[in-house]
Amino acid sequence: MNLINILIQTIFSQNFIFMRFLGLCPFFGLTNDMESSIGMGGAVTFVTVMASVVSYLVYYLILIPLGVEYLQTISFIVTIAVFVQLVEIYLKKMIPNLYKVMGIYLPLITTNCMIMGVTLLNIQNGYTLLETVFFAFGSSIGFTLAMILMTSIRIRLRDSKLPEFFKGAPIVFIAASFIAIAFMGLQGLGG
Amino acid sequence: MKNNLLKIFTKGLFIENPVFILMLGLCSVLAVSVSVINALGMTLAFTFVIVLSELTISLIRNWIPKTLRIPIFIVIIASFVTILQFLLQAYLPALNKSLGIFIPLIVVNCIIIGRIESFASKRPVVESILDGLGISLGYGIAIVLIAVVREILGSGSILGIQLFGSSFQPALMFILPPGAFLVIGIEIGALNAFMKKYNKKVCSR
Amino acid sequence: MSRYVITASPHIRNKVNTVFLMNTVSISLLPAAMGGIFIFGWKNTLPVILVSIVSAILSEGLLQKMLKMPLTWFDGSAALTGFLLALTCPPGIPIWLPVVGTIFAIFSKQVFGGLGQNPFNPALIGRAFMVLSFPVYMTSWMKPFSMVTSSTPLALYAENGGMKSVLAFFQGNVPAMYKSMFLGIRGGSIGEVFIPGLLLGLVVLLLTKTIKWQIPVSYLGTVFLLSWLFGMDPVFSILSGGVMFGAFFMATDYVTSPMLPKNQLIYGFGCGLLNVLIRVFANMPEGTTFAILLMNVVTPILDRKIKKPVGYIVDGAK
Amino acid sequence: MKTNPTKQIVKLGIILSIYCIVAALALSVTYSVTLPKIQEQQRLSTERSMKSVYPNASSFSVVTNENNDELFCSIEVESGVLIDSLYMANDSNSSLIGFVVKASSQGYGGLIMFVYGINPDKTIEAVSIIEQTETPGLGANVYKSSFLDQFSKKNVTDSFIVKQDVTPITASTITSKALTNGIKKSVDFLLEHHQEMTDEK
Repeated sequence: MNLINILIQTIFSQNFIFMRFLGLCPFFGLTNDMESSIGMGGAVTFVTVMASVVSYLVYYLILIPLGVEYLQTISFIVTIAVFVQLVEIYLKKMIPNLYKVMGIYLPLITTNCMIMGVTLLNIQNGYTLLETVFFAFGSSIGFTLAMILMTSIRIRLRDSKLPEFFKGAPIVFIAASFIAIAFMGLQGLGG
Repeated sequence: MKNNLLKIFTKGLFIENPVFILMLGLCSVLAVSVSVINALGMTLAFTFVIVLSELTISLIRNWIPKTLRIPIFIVIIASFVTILQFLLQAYLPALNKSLGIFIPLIVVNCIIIGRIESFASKRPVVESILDGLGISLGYGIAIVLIAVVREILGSGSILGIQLFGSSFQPALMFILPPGAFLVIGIEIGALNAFMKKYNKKVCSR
Repeated sequence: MSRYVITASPHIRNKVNTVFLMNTVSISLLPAAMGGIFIFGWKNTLPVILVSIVSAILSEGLLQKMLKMPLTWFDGSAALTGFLLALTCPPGIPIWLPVVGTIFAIFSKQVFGGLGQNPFNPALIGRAFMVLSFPVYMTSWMKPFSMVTSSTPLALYAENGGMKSVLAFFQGNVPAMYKSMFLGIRGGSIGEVFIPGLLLGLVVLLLTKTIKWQIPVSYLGTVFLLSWLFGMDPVFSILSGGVMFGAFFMATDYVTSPMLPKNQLIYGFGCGLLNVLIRVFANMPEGTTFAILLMNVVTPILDRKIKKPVGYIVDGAK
Repeated sequence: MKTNPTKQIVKLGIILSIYCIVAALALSVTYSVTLPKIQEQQRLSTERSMKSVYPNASSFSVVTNENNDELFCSIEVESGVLIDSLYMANDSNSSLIGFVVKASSQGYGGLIMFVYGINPDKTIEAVSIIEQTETPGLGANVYKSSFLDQFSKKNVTDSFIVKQDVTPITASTITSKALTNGIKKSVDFLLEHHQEMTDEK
């Protein structure tokens, strides 16, 4: 039950984009069309889940036994950077087709603050390994959902005659604000 | 020469403002702009990390192999962030608590790594420090401008001081997540409109 | 396939049509509004409604002027937004509240380029803004035919543990509960309580072909079935809160709901599903406003992805 | 000019390791310098919260059993209500003034962490909120004295029911219930399980 609550919270009531403000760069930069939002969502999901597991192991199997928990920030970011590099090399060699789809997003992912945020929150919330996986998966699904919803609105905006004042970035922020208003109604879902 | 240094310092304020114009590092900007105090604290933390990182990398820029530059940048930024965390926990625990996870997340702030990659890793020390200070000031201006509006409308106060009588009802939505998106959207719109007018004037002259 | 090119809905470019349409909806709201005025007393309701309408029209004019857009403040759409917003307010709220709410509502429409371009229902955005910003006022309800404050039946359900406490409120008498809920003898928003008036309004909308049956039917049907599933009295569920008002007047808004009948069924289902989920599991006792707003976000995907509507803009078609 | 790729990789590896070692060294030095200060701050914040309940107490000590193990450390009393720790508050003559309970309860927006004091005459001394993430302007008003003061001098055998003997915060029934319930449940648990506490009363 707890695991399902984690999923519901991370996807809806504690959505990383709309409620926690993590992972905003791709949210504003890559939501022009459905394909790239879903592509980015997929890449982020994969990396977040894997990076969470690896950093979880790093923390509990290396940092804690050595008594150097204070190296958390530095070791997590290095872990994520190395992991993204390895994924890139692996995909390029082994699954070139997938690489073609995901490749362009991978370099952007290292500095996606959602991934770093998720790995830190896993430790902060004292999750078990299984909870960590669910938390990472749920937050990435929530991220992907937010990307898709934003794209939905932006498709609509293409046909609109926007006032000069709000053209470009401002209207995207304001649309995000209105989606966030709608998401506020889901507060409390999942306990 | 002096003119050039001044230019490096001031370009981050408006023309290349990292938040309003380049739209980088938004996560922390939107999250901590609920109050002006938090905004100032975040700016302080950000300044500490970017100036020291730019300084260090500019100093050792000739000893960084090109292929390893990104990992080395990350290690250096992360070290300064961790030092910052220690200092905050030791001397400003309240600020550390209210900024929470957004302190360690300075590591992945795209502004810092962007400035290091494009500026500090190629330029001498003085210029890099000035660049860091200018960018921080631009970041600070943006985050404080957002926080001022959100705090006045959402809490009816500024820097924690109540501005209106008790009969004033603040619109709580402005300190909730939707308020952050709304305020930054309108402010960027206003800035665009202002810049346009200003540019036109410059042209006609 | 087709030579027609369709831009974003609605396809009302004709001014006379807009005025006609908006007035039909406004007229169909009258029975429910009059019911609310009768139940809560004119002093608590009429000022809210009038101020809301006037302030909506004025803010539309002002915003259009400021944004240098063509002035259309008398086409009835702003007035309708004000009217709808007022009917979703609790009776007896301070009079500045609908003013702030309508300004935000009209802003949410003009910011996207005005009528026909807005992805979100303006009245609902206005109401959501009021609920989030001034929750104390927006959750202080009034007992019918008196000035005493009371809870809504849904608030009883959410805060005091389910159907039990609702039934206890009506002394365990189920037919009496249905009867008073149907006639609107309960705490609630001005326009949502008087069910006969809402049904009359629905008939007017359907007869004048202003709306189609798909959204109201699938919305209410979903609410009925799902609340049954979650152990809520299904009749109580559709009679309570703003579900009927939302299903008839808010979810059916042309601009923010899908165009094709099949997508409208999906849309109505989504509204119902979210509405029940919010009521049963989330913090808010009522979820109509937020459920419809969430489905507003999905509307563009429904219209373009599930089935391309006839006349979907093909690149280069002109 | 071509270099041996293996040699190249080793060289890069060494360079990166040097950077990492220098960074780790710098961090451990800063850590050891700031550590006493950080611990001092943590101790201060715990003491400050306990002082807010018993301002006149001169020392606080964790309640332990015969083996010097801490009693009541992180015990879940019922779902959502957690007793974090139990302290004794003593005055300068080291005689007992009362007990301080540090506990948390699941509120509307997350955990509400609070402390409260129990006097030997089975009344609540004062309640103080340590940390909460309730909705700003609504549940977040839980820290206000207008709400918290009504618990002072309340007998622990009272019913503690919101809207009956506890007036809730305006439009925030869930938060009010969470705190009220958290106090009542933890106090009941302690009275039932802590011999020493019941003996002295």
